[in-house]
Amino acid sequence: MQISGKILYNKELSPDYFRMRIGFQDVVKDIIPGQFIMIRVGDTHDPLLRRPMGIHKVVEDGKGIEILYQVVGKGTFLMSEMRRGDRIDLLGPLGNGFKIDHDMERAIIVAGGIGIAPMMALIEEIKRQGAGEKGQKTKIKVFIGGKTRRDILCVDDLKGLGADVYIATEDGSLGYKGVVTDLLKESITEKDSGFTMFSCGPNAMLKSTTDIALRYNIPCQISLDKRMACGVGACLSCVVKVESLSPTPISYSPYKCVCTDGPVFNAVEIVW
Amino acid sequence: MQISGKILYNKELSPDYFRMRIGFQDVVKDIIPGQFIMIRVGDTHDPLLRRPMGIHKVVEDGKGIEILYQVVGKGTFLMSEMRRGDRIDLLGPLGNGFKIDHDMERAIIVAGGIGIAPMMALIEEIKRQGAGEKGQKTKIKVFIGGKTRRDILCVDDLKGLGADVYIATEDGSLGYKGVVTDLLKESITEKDSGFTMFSCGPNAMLKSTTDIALRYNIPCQISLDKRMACGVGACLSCVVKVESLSPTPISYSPYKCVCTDGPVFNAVEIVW
Amino acid sequence: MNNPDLSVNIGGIEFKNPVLTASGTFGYGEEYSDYVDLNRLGGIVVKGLSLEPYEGNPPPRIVETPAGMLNSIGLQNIGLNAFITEKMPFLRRYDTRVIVNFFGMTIKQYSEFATKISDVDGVAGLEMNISCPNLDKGGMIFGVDPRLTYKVASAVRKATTLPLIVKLSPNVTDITVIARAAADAGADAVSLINTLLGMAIDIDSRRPKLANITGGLSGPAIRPVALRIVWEAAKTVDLPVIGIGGIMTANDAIEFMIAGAHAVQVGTASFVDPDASIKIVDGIEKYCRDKDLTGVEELVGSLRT
Amino acid sequence: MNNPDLSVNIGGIEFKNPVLTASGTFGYGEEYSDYVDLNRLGGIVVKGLSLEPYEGNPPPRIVETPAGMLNSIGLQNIGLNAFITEKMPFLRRYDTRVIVNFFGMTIKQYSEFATKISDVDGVAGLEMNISCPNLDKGGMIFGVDPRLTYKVASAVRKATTLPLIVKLSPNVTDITVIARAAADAGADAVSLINTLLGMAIDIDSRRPKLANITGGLSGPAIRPVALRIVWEAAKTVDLPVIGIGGIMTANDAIEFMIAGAHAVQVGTASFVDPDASIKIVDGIEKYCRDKDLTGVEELVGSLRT
Ligand SMILES: Cc1cc2nc3c(=O)[nH]c(=O)nc-3n(C[C@H](O)[C@H](O)[C@H](O)COP(=O)(O)OP(=O)(O)OC[C@H]3O[C@@H](n4cnc5c(N)ncnc54)[C@H](O)[C@@H]3O)c2cc1C
Ligand SMILES: Cc1cc2nc3c(=O)[nH]c(=O)nc-3n(C[C@H](O)[C@H](O)[C@H](O)COP(=O)(O)OP(=O)(O)OC[C@H]3O[C@@H](n4cnc5c(N)ncnc54)[C@H](O)[C@@H]3O)c2cc1C
Ligand SMILES: Cc1cc2nc3c(=O)[nH]c(=O)nc-3n(C[C@H](O)[C@H](O)[C@H](O)COP(=O)(O)O)c2cc1C
Ligand SMILES: Cc1cc2nc3c(=O)[nH]c(=O)nc-3n(C[C@H](O)[C@H](O)[C@H](O)COP(=O)(O)O)c2cc1C
Ligand code: FES
Ligand code: FES
Repeated sequence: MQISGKILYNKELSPDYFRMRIGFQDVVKDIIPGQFIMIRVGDTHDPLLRRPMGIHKVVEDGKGIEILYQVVGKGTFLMSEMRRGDRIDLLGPLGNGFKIDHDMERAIIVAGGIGIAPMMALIEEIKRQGAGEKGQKTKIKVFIGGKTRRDILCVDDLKGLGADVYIATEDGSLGYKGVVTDLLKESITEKDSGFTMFSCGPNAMLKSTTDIALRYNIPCQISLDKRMACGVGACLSCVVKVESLSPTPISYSPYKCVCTDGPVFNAVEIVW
Repeated sequence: MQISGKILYNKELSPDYFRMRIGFQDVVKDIIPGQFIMIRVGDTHDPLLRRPMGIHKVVEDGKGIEILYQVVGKGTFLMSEMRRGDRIDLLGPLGNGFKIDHDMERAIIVAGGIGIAPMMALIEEIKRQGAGEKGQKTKIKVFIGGKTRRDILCVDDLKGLGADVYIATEDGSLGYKGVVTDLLKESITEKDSGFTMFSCGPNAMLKSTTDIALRYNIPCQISLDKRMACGVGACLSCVVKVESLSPTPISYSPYKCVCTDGPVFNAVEIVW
Repeated sequence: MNNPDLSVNIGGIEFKNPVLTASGTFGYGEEYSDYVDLNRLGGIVVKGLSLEPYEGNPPPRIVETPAGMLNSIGLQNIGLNAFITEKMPFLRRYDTRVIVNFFGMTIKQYSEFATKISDVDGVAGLEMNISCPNLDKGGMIFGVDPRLTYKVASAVRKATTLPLIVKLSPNVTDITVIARAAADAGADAVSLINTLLGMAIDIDSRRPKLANITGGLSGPAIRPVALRIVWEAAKTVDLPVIGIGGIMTANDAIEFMIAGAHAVQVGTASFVDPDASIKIVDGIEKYCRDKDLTGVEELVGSLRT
Repeated sequence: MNNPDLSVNIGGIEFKNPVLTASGTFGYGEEYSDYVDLNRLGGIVVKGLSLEPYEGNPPPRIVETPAGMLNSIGLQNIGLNAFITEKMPFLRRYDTRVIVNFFGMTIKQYSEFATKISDVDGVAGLEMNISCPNLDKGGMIFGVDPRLTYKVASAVRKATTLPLIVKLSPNVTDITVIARAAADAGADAVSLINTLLGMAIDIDSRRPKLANITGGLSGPAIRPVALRIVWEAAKTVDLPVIGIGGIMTANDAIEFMIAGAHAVQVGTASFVDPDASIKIVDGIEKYCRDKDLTGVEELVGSLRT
C-alpha cells in the first residue's frame, strides 16, 4: 500500500537515534512484527531511493506506527529534519514478519544497535499472542548490544513489557564488556533449548547468533538488512543466497529477495 | 568573499514572494546596489548549483543584507523552507552595480515583478549620494509592473523613501492596465531627458525600456538576468552579446559576462 | 475541451498511451499490481527473460549514486517456461500490452527464444536486449558492434513475426550506426537507452561497492545523455523510437517525445514512486490539452532547432 | 602521527598534492584567487586555449540537470597571446603547477600551439583536449577515433618537450583503444573524463535549452561513469592517469585514486563550493593519516577486486 502519513512526532532519543510516530488516515490492518516500510525521504533526486525502515511499534491497532532509526547518511539525516505535521510518503507494510508460535513459552531476543527497532513490535505481539492469557506466561529474554551505552535503546520499554534485559557494550560503558553474542554464548545453556530465538542487527552478529542457535538446536528467526530499491520484489536488488530447503519454487535461483521473501528468514536457510 | 551568514528572518510577503534577512559575523563593506550574491540552497546535489540573488537592502552599514525573492523552482523553494537561525552559505558581493552620479537630480526606475529587488538598495543609495543634502533633491520616479497586483511589491517602502510610484498590472488589478513599459511610454516626455534611467526585470521589459531610453536619449542602466554557474567569471556561462563600444579589452569576444562585467550594463551596449 | 488522443502505434502494436514500464524495474507486473492500476499503462515490458532460468550476479547488486543508481542484477530471471506458466496467466487478465524483453548469450539462444515465445497468447511484441555479453565472441557485448547487432537482430527477425523492438546500449561512440544496423536487420522499432556502465568504490575496504565491480547507471542523472541519444537515433532511422532513461515526470517524458520518441519507458522512477508511470500518463494528457494538441503523435519529433 | 606524503609525479611534473582544478571550471586561476589559496593546490589547469581568440557558442550556454549541469560554452577563450601576456604573469606568482589546456581545429593548429607555448616560463605541462570537432575531417571529433587521436597526439609530441597529458572523451565505445593510441603517440599521461554529451528541451517552446542544442554533462551525476572509465584506462595503459568527473569531496577523489588515478581534477564542484579543491586536499591527507599510509601513491590502483 502507498500511504501518505502525517508525522505526529519525531524526536531524538540519544545522539543520532530518533523515534518517529506516523499517523494514518485509515487504519492499516494486520501489520506483522518484522515487516517494514519504504520511506520517501524528500522530493529531491539526491538521495533518490526510498529508505527501508522496520516497524517499531503499531499504534492504536493500526491508526499509526512508530519507527526507530539511526542517522547514518543523507537519507536518515533528511528524516531527522522532518517535523510534526509534515506529510510522509511510505509503502507498506512490506515483507514477511516474524512467525510467532501461538503458545510459545520462552523467547530469546538478540538485537544489535538499531536492530532493536523491530523487536519492540515483536515483543508486544508475543505479549498478545504468546502462551497464557495476554501472553504473560511467555518468558522473554532480551540480549541487546552496542558499541557504547549510547547505542543501547529501549531498555525501559523492554523492562516495562516484563522482559529480562541483558546488555553488552563493546567499550564496557554499560553492562557486559564485549559483543552481545559473547554474552549470549555465556548465558545460554543446554536447558535453554525450549526457547525460540529472534534476532536483528549487523550481519556479523546475525551470523554468530545463528551459530549459537544451531549449536543448541534452538529455532532461530533473523531479520536481514540489504540495500533495496523497490521493496516489492520487482528489482531483485536485495537478494540473499539461501540453501535450497524447499526444492521447486526457487529452483531457478539460489537467491531469495529480502524484501518479499524476508526480511525475516529462518536462520538455517541463509548461506553466509 | 565566501560568507557563512545567519538567517535573521525569512518571511512570505505575498504568495511566493519572500524577504530574507541575513546577518554576517563581520561587516561587509562597500556593497554597491545592483551587486548580487550566489546562495547555496542546500547540501544535496539536486539542485546542484548556487542561485544568484540581487542585494535588496544593506542592513546596518553591512552587518547584513536582505534579499527579496520569488519561488519559481526547486532552489527558491528550498530557500523558502529555511528558518530563522539557519546558516546560509553565500558568495558575494559580486559583479558591478549601478553607477550613481554624485549630483544626479532625477532618476527613473523601471522594475518588472521581482526586478524590484535590487532597486530598493539603489534608491537608498541614491538618497545617500544624490543631489542635495541626504540626496533629498534627487527626484525619483518608480515605474513598477507585474502580472497582477500580487506581483507588485515594496510600494509602501518606495513611498517611504519619497519616490513617486507608478504601477501597472497586466490584468489591471492595480494601477494602469497593461505592461509597465507602455505606462512608461505614456508618462515620459521630451522634458524628461534630464533623467537617468535604471531598470531590472524580464528581458522583454528591459528591451522596451532600452528602446524608450534611446528614443529620448536618456542614459539607461539595466540589470540582466542570465543563468550562472560560478558567479565569478570563471565558467563563461552567463554571457551576453555586446556592441564593441570599447575596442581592445574584449576584442577577442563579442560576449561579456553578466556576473563580472555586469549584471548592470549600459543599456546601449547590449545586443538583443 | 478536446480529448487528446494518447494512443500510439509502434510497429503494429497499438498502445493506448505512450507510457510503458521499463524492463527489470517492474518485475512481471504482478509485483506492482497493488500499487498501480495496470490497465492504465500503455504497456508493460517484463523483466528480461532467457530460455533457461538465470541466476544473475552475487549481491551487493545496487548502489545509490547522485540522482541515480547502479545495478548489477545480472539478468536474474525465472526462464521462459516459468514465465509462460506462472506469469502470463496473470498478465493476460489486464488490458495493457505485454512486451517480452529477452536476451541470450549466443545468437542461437536469441532466435530460439523468439521462436518459442511467438505462439504464446497475450504477447504483443518482443524487446530484445543486446546489452549482454556474447559467449561466442568472448564476452563482447552484442550491442556495441553494428555487425553483431545486425546479425543477432536478423536471426531474431527470421524467427518471429511478432513486432520486434531492439533495445540499444548507450555505451557506444555512435548510436546512429547501431540503430541503422537494427533497422537494416528488420526491426520494427528501437528502444533506448539501456543503462550507462558505471562503478563505485568503498574507500574503507577499497573494494567495489558492487560484487560484480561494474553496474548499470539509471535514474534522472542519465536523462540528459539519454535524451541526446534518443534525438540522434530518431533523426537517423526511419523506425519508431522508444525513449528511456531517467524519466521521472510527464515533463521528462514530453522532452523525449519532442526529441523524437513515439513512446517512453519508465524505469527507476517506479522505485521512487510506484505510481510514477500513471502520473506521467495523466501529465501527458494534461499537456496535450493545455497545448491544444489533437494527440500525442503531434508531439513526436517536434523539436524546433 | 605520521605526515603522509601527498606529492605525486606525473610525467615528470612534481605536484605537491594530487588535486588540480579542471579546465574551464576555474578560469585562469585569477577568478578564484579571492576564494582559494592557490598555493595550496596541486595544480591549476587553465581554461582551454587556442592559437587565436575563440568566441564560443551563443547563449544560453548552461542548464542545470539532476545532480549535474550541461554546458555548451564552446571553448570561448582569449587566445594564446593574451594568455601569455595577461594571465601568465599572475599565475607565475603562485607556487602551484600550471597546466595549459589547449585545442585546435586542425592538427596543424594543435602542433603550432604546442610549439609556441613551449618557451613560456612557468608552464609545467600541457593538457590537450581532443574532444573538439576536427575541421579537416568534417567536424568529426578527434578523441573518438583512435587513429585521429594517435595522429594529433604524435604531432603535438613532436612539437614540444613539455610533459604532455592527453585529455580523453568518454563518449566512446571502448576507452582502452583511445588511451592506448595516446600512449603509443608518446603522451606522458592521460586525463579523463571530459563531459558526457547530453541535451535538454524546454517543453513549452519545444526548443533546446541550449542554443547549441547539445552540451557536455558534468557534476556528480556522471561520477559513476567517470570512475568506471578511469578504472578501465588505468588497467590498460602504462601511463599515469588523472581522474576527472563529478568529484565533489575527498571521498570521491579517493575512489578515483583507488581505481588507478595518480591525481584528480576538480571541476563543477568549484562552482558549488569554491573551496572544494582545498577541502579535498585536506580530506585526502586526513584519510592517509587515518589509514596510516605513508603517502598517496600507496592508494593508486589499490582496488581489491
Ligand atoms: C528491512 C530493513 C529494515 C530496516 N529497518 C531499520 C530501522 O528500523 N531503523 C534504522 O535506523 N535502519 C533500518 N534499516 C537500515 C536503513 O534502511 C539504512 O540505515 C538507511 O537506508 C540508510 O540511509 P541513509 O541515506 O541515511 O544512508 P546512506 O549510506 O547515504 O544510504 C545510501 C544507500 O544505501 C542504502 N543503505 C545504507 N545503509 C543501509 C542498510 N544498513 N540497510 C539497507 N540499506 C542501506 C540506503 O537505503 C541508500 O540506498 C533497515 C533496513 C532494511 C533493509
Ligand atoms: C544577477 C541576478 C540577480 C538575481 N536576483 C534575483 C532576486 O533578487 N530575486 C529573485 O527572486 N530572483 C533573482 N534572480 C533570479 C534567480 O536567480 C532565479 O529565479 C533562481 O535561480 C531560480 O532558481 P530555482 O531553482 O527556483 O528555479 P529553477 O528553474 O529550478 O532553476 C534551474 C536553473 O536555472 C537557473 N535559473 C532559473 N531561472 C533563472 C533566472 N531567472 N535567472 C538566472 N538563473 C535562473 C537557476 O539558477 C538554476 O541553475 C537573479 C538572477 C540573476 C542572474
Ligand atoms: C534494477 C534494474 C534492472 C534492469 N533490468 C533490465 C533487464 O532485465 N533488461 C533490460 O533490457 N533492461 C534492464 N534495465 C534497464 C532499464 O530497463 C532501463 O533501460 C534503464 O534503467 C534506464 O531507464 P531509467 O533511468 O528510467 O531506469 C534494468 C534497470 C534497473 C534499474
Ligand atoms: C563550464 C565548463 C567548461 C569547461 N571547459 C573545458 C575546456 O575548456 N577544456 C576542457 O578540456 N574541458 C572543459 N570542461 C570539462 C571539465 O574540465 C571536466 O572534464 C568535466 O567538467 C568533468 O568534471 P566535473 O564533473 O568535475 O566538472 C569544462 C567543463 C565545464 C563544466
Ligand atoms: S528491493 Fe527490489 S526486489 Fe527487493
Ligand atoms: S557565471 Fe560563471 S562566468 Fe558568469
